[in-house]
Amino acid sequence: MIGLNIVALVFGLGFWQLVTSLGVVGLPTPVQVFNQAIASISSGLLVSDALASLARVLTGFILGIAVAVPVGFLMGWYPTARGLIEPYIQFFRTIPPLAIIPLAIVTMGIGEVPKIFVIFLAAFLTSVVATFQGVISVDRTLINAARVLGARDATIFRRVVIPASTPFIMVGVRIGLGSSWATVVAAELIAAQSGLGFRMQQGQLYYDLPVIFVSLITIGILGLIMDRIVIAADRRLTAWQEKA
Amino acid sequence: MIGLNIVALVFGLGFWQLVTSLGVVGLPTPVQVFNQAIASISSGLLVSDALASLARVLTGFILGIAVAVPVGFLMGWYPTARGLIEPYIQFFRTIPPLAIIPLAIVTMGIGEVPKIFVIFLAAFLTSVVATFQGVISVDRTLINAARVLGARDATIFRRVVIPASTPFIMVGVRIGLGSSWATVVAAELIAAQSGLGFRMQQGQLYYDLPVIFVSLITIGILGLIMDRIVIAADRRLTAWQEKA
Amino acid sequence: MNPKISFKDVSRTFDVAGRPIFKALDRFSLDIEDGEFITVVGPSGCGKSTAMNIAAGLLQPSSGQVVVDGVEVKGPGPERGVIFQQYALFPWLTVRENVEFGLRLQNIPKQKRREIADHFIDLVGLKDFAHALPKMLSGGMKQRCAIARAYAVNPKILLMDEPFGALDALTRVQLQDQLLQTWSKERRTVMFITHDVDEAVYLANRVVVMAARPGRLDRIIDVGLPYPRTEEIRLSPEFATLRNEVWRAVYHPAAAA
Amino acid sequence: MNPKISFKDVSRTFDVAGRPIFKALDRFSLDIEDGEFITVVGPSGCGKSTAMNIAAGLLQPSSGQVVVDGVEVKGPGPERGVIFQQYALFPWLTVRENVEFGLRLQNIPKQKRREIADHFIDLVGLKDFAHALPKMLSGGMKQRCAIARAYAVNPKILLMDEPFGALDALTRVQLQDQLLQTWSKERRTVMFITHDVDEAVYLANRVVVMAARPGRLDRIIDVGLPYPRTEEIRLSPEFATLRNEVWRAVYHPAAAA
Amino acid sequence: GRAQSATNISVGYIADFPNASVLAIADNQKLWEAEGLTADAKVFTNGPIQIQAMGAGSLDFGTIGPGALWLPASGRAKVISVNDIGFSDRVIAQPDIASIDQLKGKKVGVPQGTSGDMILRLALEKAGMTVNDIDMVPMDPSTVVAAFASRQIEAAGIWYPLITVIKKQVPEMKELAANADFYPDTSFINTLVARNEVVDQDPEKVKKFLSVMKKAIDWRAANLDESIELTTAYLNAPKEAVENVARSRKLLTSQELETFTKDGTVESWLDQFNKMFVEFGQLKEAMPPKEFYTADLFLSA
Ligand SMILES: Nc1ncnc2c1ncn2[C@@H]1O[C@H](COP(=O)(O)OP(=O)(O)OP(=O)(O)O)[C@@H](O)[C@H]1O
Ligand SMILES: Nc1ncnc2c1ncn2[C@@H]1O[C@H](COP(=O)(O)OP(=O)(O)OP(=O)(O)O)[C@@H](O)[C@H]1O
Ligand SMILES: [Mg+2]
Ligand SMILES: [Mg+2]
Repeated sequence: MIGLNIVALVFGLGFWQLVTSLGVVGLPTPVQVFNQAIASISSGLLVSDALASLARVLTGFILGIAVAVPVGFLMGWYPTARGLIEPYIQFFRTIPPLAIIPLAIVTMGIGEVPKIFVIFLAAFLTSVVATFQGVISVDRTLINAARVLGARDATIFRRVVIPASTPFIMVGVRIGLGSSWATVVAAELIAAQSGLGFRMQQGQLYYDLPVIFVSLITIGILGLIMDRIVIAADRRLTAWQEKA
Repeated sequence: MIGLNIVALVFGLGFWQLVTSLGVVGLPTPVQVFNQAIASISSGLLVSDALASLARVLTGFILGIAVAVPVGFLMGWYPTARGLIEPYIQFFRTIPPLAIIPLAIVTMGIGEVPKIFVIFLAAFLTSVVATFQGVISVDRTLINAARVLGARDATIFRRVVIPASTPFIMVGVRIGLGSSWATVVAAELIAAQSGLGFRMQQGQLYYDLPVIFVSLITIGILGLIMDRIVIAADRRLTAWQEKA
Repeated sequence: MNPKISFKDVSRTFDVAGRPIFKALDRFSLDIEDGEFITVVGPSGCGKSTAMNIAAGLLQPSSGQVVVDGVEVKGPGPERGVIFQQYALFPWLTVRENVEFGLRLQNIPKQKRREIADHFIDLVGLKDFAHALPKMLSGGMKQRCAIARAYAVNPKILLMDEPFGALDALTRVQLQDQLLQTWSKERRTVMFITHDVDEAVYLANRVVVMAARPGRLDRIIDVGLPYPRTEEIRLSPEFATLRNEVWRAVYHPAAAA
Repeated sequence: MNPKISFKDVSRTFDVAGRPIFKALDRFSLDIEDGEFITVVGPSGCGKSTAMNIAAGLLQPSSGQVVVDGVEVKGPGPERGVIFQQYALFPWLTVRENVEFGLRLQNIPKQKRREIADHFIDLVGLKDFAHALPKMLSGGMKQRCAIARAYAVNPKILLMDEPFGALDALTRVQLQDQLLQTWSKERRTVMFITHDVDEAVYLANRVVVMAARPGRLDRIIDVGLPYPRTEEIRLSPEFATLRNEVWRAVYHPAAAA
Repeated sequence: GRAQSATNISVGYIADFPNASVLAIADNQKLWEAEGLTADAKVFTNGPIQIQAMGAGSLDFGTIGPGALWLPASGRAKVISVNDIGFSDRVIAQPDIASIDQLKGKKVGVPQGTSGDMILRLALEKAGMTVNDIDMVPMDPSTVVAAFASRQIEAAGIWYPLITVIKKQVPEMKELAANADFYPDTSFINTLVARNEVVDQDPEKVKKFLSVMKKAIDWRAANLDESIELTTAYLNAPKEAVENVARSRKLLTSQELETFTKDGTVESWLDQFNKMFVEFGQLKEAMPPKEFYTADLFLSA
């Protein structure tokens, strides 16, 4: 798998080099971007930006998942909760993070809180749908089996619904992770002083494409690494499944 | 359920009215927004904007899902495909649509194509993860049952994997739908002449909060309606499931 | 003395869109005494599982009610152990964890829990598979795991839906005898569904014969044989007579009421 | 004449992390002649399903091979019909659609497909449930649907894993006789796993007895009884002798090789 | 060590030369300490977000470009000083277009509400046209670059340093209009703004801030090369880009600004913008400059 990943990577780089050296589009070449990356690393900016964004994404993302799982359960389990919560979730999912920002600034100022909140929202809104679907897809027989052994709702949630819907929750977690990273750029519009999204916007001010690309690629790589971690966790958590 | 939805709605409106009439935040009141909505409707702008955005979202969204399902299948079924495709999918999922736009313009011009492409990408990237997870979660016994009846990969895909992973695909579809709408604002940054996202940006330019709210709420409502349609489809498609 | 379990005119219909209402169970009435062993036989699809699920509190009757210990059944509870026709093991738990599931809920300390679980795992012959996940078990082994899980919580009432259906003959006989032993020792009340007429007669105080379309009680046959049941009894002419009687009852049912 | 199915030294191990390698099947060799009816018995977990899945092409042997019609099995095919121990119905298809599934793949025209499906649905007694989804069926009904589905594609080889396990006695006898009839009429080759010793003797040309730990072939018992098998044969002393022989073979196996 | 009586202020800025240079200089020349201020500088990507942050009470002062002037003009903040005058905005066109007249019916990309938008409108007006005569395509700044370079649009209202990037792709491009064409009647001023509450409740603070800014503005005018160095370091930005912008601007001294304030020039500039905003539809009615430009504070600082 890793081998194939590398093949894919090399192929992608080759394609990029080809396209840019033909000069068809005004993009920087891989070499230019690589040089910029070296420069950013040696100035220490890339590392501090990456750490700043990583901290925001991790916090927002973990909070988002942590809230989404119980809320998804409530919605899947209690029709009343579902009726009350779902319209809001559906509604806010269609609203772009950019539109949330003014509201976040008004209510939360310009510190770390609104930035993390915007990321939290992105992670939460995607994961909650997956968790909800997972909860309603749990095989009824397993729930019945737990109930006849004396389990109450809380236990069933923790010991049956969560493990049984892990594959669904994982979908939410993976998509939520992507959304979190994709949202960090918007979040760092809120008076960020460092961060990959912030740096990218600065690059946009001067249309400094190498800087933009270094930020984008760093975001991509960090996202990819976190995704691999999630997959590894998933593999451990769903080892019980008979997979195709 | 509808009853509860309405309760939730009324509650939300009440809260909004309360907050704004207390003047704690600089938001327009429901009444102001309602008046703006009436004005926008009677000027015909709201309808034409809604139609423009709807056309884009529908096209991008449907294309996204249509491509995501077979790609997710390829990834779930053939490890080679997975190794080659997955890094790109993971990578692009973390990249905000805003960063894609300049590239889309260079390669696709400023017509409808790049707008639809950005929405397509949002829908595709979220759905493909869900489909992939669905494919690898399909009960191996069912696949075996089809194979002993003489089914080849293509048939298994169409007649077993797709129906068996409908619950997962639905997660992708629902999240993808949200992303599509959330992306329409970014997409309409690309030289749009009308559309709800375009109108919202106009509103932002002039700090015309009622206009922004009317656009946001229209997006939310259209998203909600489409989501209800998806759910109704889901209910029909997964009636065979024993649900909790 | 009041019956332990009392089915009072229990009916259950299924409403499948586009077809006439289907009567899975029609005015089913039955009293099961405390400490009684009842077996239920009847053709496939006659409502045996339906009746049992209603008693377990997992299915709502369309009309009528089931009363257990004088209280109407509203939902499931650990005092009524259930073995499902389709096993229903938790696929993410090992055999031991499955068996310990019910014990955990009773807050039994770890050490004790372990002991009890190991006892029942051993009883059903899965000692070497305590750490195996369900997907690694054969059909019969899954069924045995489900049996151990139900036994472990030591319920006063056992509702068993074809619990020995997937077992080979020897294991089956062993588990039958094992079940009879604990039943008599600990005064349990058992409702046991089977499609094996031999098994029905061998285990029961009374055999309940059900008929299909609509699913209903057809007849109750008293098994006058003494406990403990032995191989000798199984080979006796009385046994053969009862067996034939049950067989005839199942396959030549009286016309629907 | 070459055997229809030939197991050649087939072994299968399962590698479960953290435990010694588990031998589910150890050097299993067996030739099944064309038109032969083989039943397989053995204690729960002795590798019956494993052997059958390898013959079906659904599981790779760790060593050895299975040869069907002179060709090594590399994967499943419609000429080998399989009935799974766990039914494996497509839950999103109705009974009729499930039965038609294999027929569609053979591009049989709609009208014809319908006819064939209805014939087999009727055969297993599910006529009134042709439009029901699997979740609406009782355990035995699901099993019957799986049987109809396998029969419908009319395979030359039938691999059946405890196909009548969940059926009541009458339905079972009916389906046994039905199976024997088409088997002799259409010259099928059948490998039939069961845990019912009576059934094993009643149906087979030869009974294959397997032993456990490691799963292996223990003995093959020739059933010299003539076809068609009747109730009379079932009650004959020869039948009783064979039954006892099989029973003894299963439960007092020779020591592992 | 921080002085005992130091007053904390928060200052927002955009990471370009005109907006950041004053802060870079104030830091480098230790001008804050001299006034007993401790400044917490926060970088933003645009003006309106700074005003939003002021609305939330998170920011005391900020620096905004001409495009955002309608926010103070609608009462959301106060202009406390002019910073400098920009000459970086252009109407540019593909090589085959020679004059504004030829834009008729052509696709012209413009980031709405920015100085690029304004210069386009001014240029059209001068040629006797309006935006209705062209096919105006609203897009954001980096999109304009991509779209122009790939010749998806025929012209654009945009500014340096983005035009530098475009020139690399389309060396033959034409500049059809520049800020200089409209100076001094219309001056694309960068301004310093303050939160309304700060102006109302703590004018002393504003004065202190202004006196630092005045010194920085003078220092900048006198030491342009060093200012560029300082700003480049302050922003971590590409030197070339900063330099190009810096040298294109008109850097006034505090002396000149005081004169312009006294003789009403500043107010007439603001008035000029007010008219534009009303024309564009951004404002229904603008407050008179007197009400949002605190000339007294500026003069007394
Ligand atoms: N969810 C359902 N929807 C519709 N019909 C159902 C449903 N569940 C059960 N039935 C019907 O009710 C009848 C009785 O089912 P039940 O499972 O009680 O049979 P059973 O006696 O246990 O049969 P078996 O011995 O085959 O397990 C069957 O005909 C079945 O089709
Ligand atoms: N995926 C697996 N991983 C580990 N062990 C397995 C796996 N599948 C089967 N086994 C083991 O292989 C052995 C044989 O299993 P198999 O299913 O062939 O038994 P069987 O003879 O069909 O039993 P039964 O009559 O209970 O169905 C069992 O001990 C089982 O635990
Ligand atoms: Mg049943
Ligand atoms: Mg088996």
